[in-house]
Amino acid sequence: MKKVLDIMQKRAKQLLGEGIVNRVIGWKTGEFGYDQTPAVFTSAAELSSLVYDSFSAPNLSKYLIEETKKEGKALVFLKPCDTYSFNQLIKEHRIDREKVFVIGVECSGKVDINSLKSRGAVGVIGVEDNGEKVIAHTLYGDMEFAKDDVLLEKCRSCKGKQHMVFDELIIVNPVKEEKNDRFIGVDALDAMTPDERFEFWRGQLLKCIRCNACRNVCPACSCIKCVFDNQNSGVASKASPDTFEEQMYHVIRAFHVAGRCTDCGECTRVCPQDIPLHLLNRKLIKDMNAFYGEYQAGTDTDSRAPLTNYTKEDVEPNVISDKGGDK
Amino acid sequence: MANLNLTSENIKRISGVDARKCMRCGKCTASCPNFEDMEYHPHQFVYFIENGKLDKLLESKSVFKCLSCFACVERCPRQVEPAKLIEAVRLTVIRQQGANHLLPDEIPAAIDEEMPQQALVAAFRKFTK
Amino acid sequence: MQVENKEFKPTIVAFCCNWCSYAGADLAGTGRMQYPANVKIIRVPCSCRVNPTFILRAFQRGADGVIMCGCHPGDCHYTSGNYYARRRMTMLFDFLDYLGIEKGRTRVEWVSAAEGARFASVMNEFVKNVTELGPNKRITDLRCKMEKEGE
Amino acid sequence: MFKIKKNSLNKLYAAIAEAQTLYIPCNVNGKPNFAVWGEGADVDLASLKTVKSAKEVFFPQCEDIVSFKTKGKEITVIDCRKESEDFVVFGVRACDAKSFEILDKVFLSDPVDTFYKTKREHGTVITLACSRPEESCFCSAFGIDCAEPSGDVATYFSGEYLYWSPKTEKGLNLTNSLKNLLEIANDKDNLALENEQKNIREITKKLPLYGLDLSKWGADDLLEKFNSEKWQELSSACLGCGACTFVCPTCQCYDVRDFDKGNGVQRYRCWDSCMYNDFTMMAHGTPRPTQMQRFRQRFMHKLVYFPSNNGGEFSCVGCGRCVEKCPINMNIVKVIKAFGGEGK
Amino acid sequence: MQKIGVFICWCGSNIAATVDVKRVAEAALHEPGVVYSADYQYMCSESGQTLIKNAIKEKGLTGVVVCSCSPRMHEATFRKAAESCGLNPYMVEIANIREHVSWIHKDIEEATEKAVILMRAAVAKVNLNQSLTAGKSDVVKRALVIGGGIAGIQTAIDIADAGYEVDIVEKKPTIGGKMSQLDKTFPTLDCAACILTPKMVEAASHEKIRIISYSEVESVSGFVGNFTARIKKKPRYVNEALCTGCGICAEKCPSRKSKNEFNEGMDTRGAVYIPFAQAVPKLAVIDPTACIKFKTGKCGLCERNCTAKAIDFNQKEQIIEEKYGAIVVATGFNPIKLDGLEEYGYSQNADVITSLELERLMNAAGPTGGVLLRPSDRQHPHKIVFVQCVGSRGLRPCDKPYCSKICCMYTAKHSMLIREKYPDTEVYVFYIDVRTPGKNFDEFYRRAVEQYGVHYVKGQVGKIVNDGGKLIVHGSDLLMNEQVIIDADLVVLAAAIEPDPTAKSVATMLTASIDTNNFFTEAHPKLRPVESPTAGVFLSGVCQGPKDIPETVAQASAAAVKVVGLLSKDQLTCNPCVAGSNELLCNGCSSCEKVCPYGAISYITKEVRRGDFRRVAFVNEAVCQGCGACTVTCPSGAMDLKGFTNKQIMAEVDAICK
Repeated sequence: MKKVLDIMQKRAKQLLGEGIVNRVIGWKTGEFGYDQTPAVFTSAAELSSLVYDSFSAPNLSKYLIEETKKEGKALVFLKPCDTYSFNQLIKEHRIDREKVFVIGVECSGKVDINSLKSRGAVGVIGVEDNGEKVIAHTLYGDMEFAKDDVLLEKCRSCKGKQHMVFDELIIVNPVKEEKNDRFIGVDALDAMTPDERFEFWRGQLLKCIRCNACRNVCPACSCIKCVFDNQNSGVASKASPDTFEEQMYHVIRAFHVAGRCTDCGECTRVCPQDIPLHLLNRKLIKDMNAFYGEYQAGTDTDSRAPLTNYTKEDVEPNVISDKGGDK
Repeated sequence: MANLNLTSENIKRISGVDARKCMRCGKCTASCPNFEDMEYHPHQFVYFIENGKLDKLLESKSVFKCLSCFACVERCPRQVEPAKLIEAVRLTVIRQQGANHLLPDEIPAAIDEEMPQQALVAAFRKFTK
Repeated sequence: MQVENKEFKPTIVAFCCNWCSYAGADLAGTGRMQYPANVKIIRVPCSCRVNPTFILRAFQRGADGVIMCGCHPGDCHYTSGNYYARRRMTMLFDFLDYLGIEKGRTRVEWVSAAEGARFASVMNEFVKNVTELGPNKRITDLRCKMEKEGE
Repeated sequence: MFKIKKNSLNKLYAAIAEAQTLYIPCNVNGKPNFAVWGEGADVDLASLKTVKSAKEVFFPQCEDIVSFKTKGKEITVIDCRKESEDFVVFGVRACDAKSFEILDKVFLSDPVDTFYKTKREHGTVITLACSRPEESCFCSAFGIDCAEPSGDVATYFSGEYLYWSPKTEKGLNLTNSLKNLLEIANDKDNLALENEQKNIREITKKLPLYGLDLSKWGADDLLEKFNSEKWQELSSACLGCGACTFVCPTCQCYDVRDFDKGNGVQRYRCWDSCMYNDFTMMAHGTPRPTQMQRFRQRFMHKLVYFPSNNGGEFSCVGCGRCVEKCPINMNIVKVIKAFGGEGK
Repeated sequence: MQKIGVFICWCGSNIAATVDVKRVAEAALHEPGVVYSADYQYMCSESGQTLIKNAIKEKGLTGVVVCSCSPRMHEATFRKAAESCGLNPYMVEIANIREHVSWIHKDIEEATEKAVILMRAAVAKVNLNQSLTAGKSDVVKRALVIGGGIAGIQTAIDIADAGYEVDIVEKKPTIGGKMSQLDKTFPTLDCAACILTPKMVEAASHEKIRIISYSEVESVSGFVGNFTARIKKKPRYVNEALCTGCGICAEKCPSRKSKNEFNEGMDTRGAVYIPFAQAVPKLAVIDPTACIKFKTGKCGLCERNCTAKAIDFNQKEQIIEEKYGAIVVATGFNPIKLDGLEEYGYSQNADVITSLELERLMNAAGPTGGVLLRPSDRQHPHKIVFVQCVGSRGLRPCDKPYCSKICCMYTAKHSMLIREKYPDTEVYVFYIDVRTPGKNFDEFYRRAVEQYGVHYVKGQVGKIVNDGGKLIVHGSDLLMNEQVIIDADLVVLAAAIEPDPTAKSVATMLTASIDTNNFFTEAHPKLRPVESPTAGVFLSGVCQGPKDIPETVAQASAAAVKVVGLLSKDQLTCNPCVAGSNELLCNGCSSCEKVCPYGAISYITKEVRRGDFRRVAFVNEAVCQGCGACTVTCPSGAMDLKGFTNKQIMAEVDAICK
């Protein structure tokens, strides 16, 4: 990982120096070794605080909406999953591709600090990742975890290690593709009775504090003005004074990003209440795959999404009522 | 003959036939292979029952002359199904006769080696119930 | 026989496209075909005009069932509107089911301008199904419900 | 000083809850948050920080203010104000306890917020000393001693016992009502507790954010800070979500909204966030159209405007929730440090 | 805030008998925005409209709600009334309390309650209505007629006579349709060819008419006043410009095995043929499935014998693209296939024929030269049985549920003609009812019975069996209460008629609707019988429903008048209920563009706010038809549909659910 970072810094400095790009978008070191912040670097000196390790989780593609409105070209580092979001934003004309220099960086999965903490790592002041194990240095002693156990949800259900779009790639140790079924969680819910599902979601959504972190981090939620902020939309609201509002917000949001969601998993990562929001979006992806054929937003920049497309032979809505299960 | 109207309604109910669908084309009667032997013909059954004139039908031997071949049902363009009505009238007659059922015990005496099974089944359908 | 006054009468919102289903509803009227008065029809130009938000809104405001009617696939006045609507509603209704909301409360039916009788029978059946499900509790705004019951 | 065996705590909760509502950190669907105690509640006093702070008990995220009932063209106004019933909030950490003082400065000064006031009057605060401070904690920078929290009753875990120390009249009253459950602590207990507190204070000194220097902040140099170029860089990653605001124990901004119920309107207030692009939206638009301006507002308010209006008191208690919850890990500590407030 | 007037129509007793109109009017006054309410017996009447107009003027109304019949009925009426006194017509909304309330509910309490709610929803909507102004679009002064039968011909001639260009697209090599196959026409018994062929010639020689024969419309796009049609012209393998129609090729063609469609397959024709002597255009056509040259590569006899050098084996399919202001559907009918009606044994017995076949057998240009000979042995039939309602008025899958309307009269005609020409023939007609509404129709039927001695038997035929050349017809005589058995020589079946199979695809292409029997639906069954619900598409002839020739011609002319009325305008007022994008909210994401069926959305870069240049959606209002697909696909809610805005629909939802 250190080697990758070295190459990244070298190449970024080079591109800045040659004037091919005038700024670099990457991750900056934090206070505790795990709290990286996306940042814009404009000089070789600043680049010394560029970091790329097991905690470089934030998806940088959404920042390019604003960055490509500015003068000059920006260099951005994208992980494989981030490139899906990037492509989708290109498709929606939200990013000017000409103004971005994309360097794809290898990724072997990012670590979830909350997962370490919930496993008892209190007072973490530094984390080491040797590829297999993650060692947390805490105020109360060191703790060791198997990396697979403490990966972010989005990494446990990784879509793949291939970059969908890039100008250059930095791959030192090619990461092996691992088969995983990202729909396991959805399947488990589908297998429940409707009453159980209702209880599950009511419990989860009840926690929602409407901080909008899921929406604001979502690369598909790139609206200039969100319907929830627009007094004229009829659904505007700032809080969830009623259980209905909780449902409403998440249903509409999931529906608005249906067919556009790249399943980057950021919503679940950022939720302060750990609501498994990916289960909402992934359900829609699963349904669209099942009903209208495999489709993953972000694999290209010109295909039609399932909800802006149709065939005359599409399934009828009664597939749902015929699915069985009462109520 | 307590209440002919009631009986007529009953016949409509057990046969499941809506006699009002008839458009009086007479195709049922035209198709009937046992026309000669029947005093009242399929189209008349439909018309009589629709108008509650049951007495004549109940007295007539025609109900037992119907072959239940279902030609009329097959041919009827309006899906009136006259044979089912006749069947229902027959049933009404039998029920009013009281308990003079043909019992299975009585069969061996009458049985003929050559007799097709279907005839027996048909006999049960017509004469018992 | 004394009929109890307090029997549950669900509120049903029906979205009907102007060209087929609304005309079908008109034909049901012309043919004097009865269906429960709980069904209230909202006319939209095409089934593809029905935003999932409208359906959620209806549930929020106290609807117990929402049915969307459009032209039969292939017969859309705008050629393809109902194909989009079909996908949207399939996804929405499956999603609501996923959240544990009774799927009997939502329905899509294709009713042509000539199918007055079918319109009436569809409505009769839908009202019956929703009545059996009882009042909508899972996807409604309790603030609205309280207001209604406070009346 | 009183004490109660840890394994008897459920009896204590039950006794309190019998007389009044008891709010206490519970694990609800996997996350610790203040919740109303009931039989079988999964009480979680081990987690240092609830997701939402204890302020929610006094200043709920949503609160009805007034409602209007319409019938035809007639409108009836229904007053939603009511006197709060007595309640207890248990397990408040030192930082959150301090935050009530800050909120009091806002809501209890003229004009008094009656909704808040009645809850403050009827609420008894039982604080809990921290035993294992975490890396994101920096309460000491605001002079808070997490081993000795304020409150109506202060409690401390040590060994097999929870120690119970009433500090106010309200606290004494509550203590009296629970007499049969509480034992009186002896000198040995007091000594053990003092040792425990010493330990905690030692740990506090080892925290990475210990000694965070706030001397550059306060009422001075307002314009200089306001016009600093640093804000642009600091805010560049900000998503504009409200996570920091909604977990913050001292954020007190709220929005007033109307909900159309069909036959009337429910007017309620709900937490607002200065990070939102429609914050303080007016007819002409928003006074802070860029995220940088909104970002700056949040920190200028906490570290400059509030102290300049309140005798130098910062509107931050160093609980570190925002440090933990920010999706992109930008936080008040990084801001403080960027302006020269380097720690240690 | 609007000032809304609510008007409740009694519709005589249609509404007032079930809905307490006074209570609805009273309830309306309590609704926000409502300043006036009134009820009246017939709102749509002159005085009802005056009531509305006066209220608009006197009360200064800014919005109107009429609680009446379906908006599909009188929305336009009331909008026009509002417009006449200066109120924007789109400030008028209808609450449908007849079709959706009074006609379907019996309980007054329940119906009134529902009427109040529907009124409330309409008021809630009007409160959010905005004045809409319709745009204009140019009218292409050319009409397309699909189908070249008597209906299409008559419509085309009438339009052309009014001075507009017309194209007739006919899928067969010649125009003329079914009428060209008829021998005589009822009730006057004049010869069909004598009255039809002059019309065909007139159409062909009309300077404003272009006949595109042997062609089919492949696709239609656009909207009223501005349709674009793609017409596929099948190859004839004969150069139309050179062919003189002399018929030498047809004479020389060695292939003789193809069934002659014109004579209902009762004789044969060559692979190259002219459909019939009076065909228009009179051009030869090569049937490549029968042609030896096409099958083996050898032959070419026709090519060698054609003095005009018109044969062209290399001809290819051609696509003609043309713009039209109006389209007339005249796709006509066919007798149904009788294979499913096994009781008549049509497919087993050569001597069981359809009435259309009989027409050919009696026609001088037919396979028998006009002498009535039965097909099996070419003998004179002496006993002929006609069966009516074959496949009509039935509910089985092989039947049609409707009355085919023309059979009673042509059967009377046939029986009369046969009795006249061959008095030694006995003629029986099995009928269920004899339906003869029409001028001189019943007199005609009575003549068949009284003057010509045709035996009309009330009853139907149950089966027909072939017994050594005789057809044993088992029928019933209901009046005699007898089963009758007739040993007939010839049985003629009055087969039901059904819309041409192309109707369905044409309807889809035009987005016009068809009913369950595939007949085109009219915009209104009584008041707009020649228009389809799709603007700019008109109906002519049997494609709309069974008709005889005079009715067809009348409807054809009526359709022509409607077309002429449309084409006489230079510009059309567009539907103002179109989509519009709020630039301040638009992300330019291109979702809406993908779902628009009309290609009405494009993207422009625009300075939305000062210094803020953005890609935003732009709706071409003349092209948008207002379906609303874009509004739902738009994630930011920038796209909305005028007249059916998100807020309006939500207001209706709220009003209904509260």
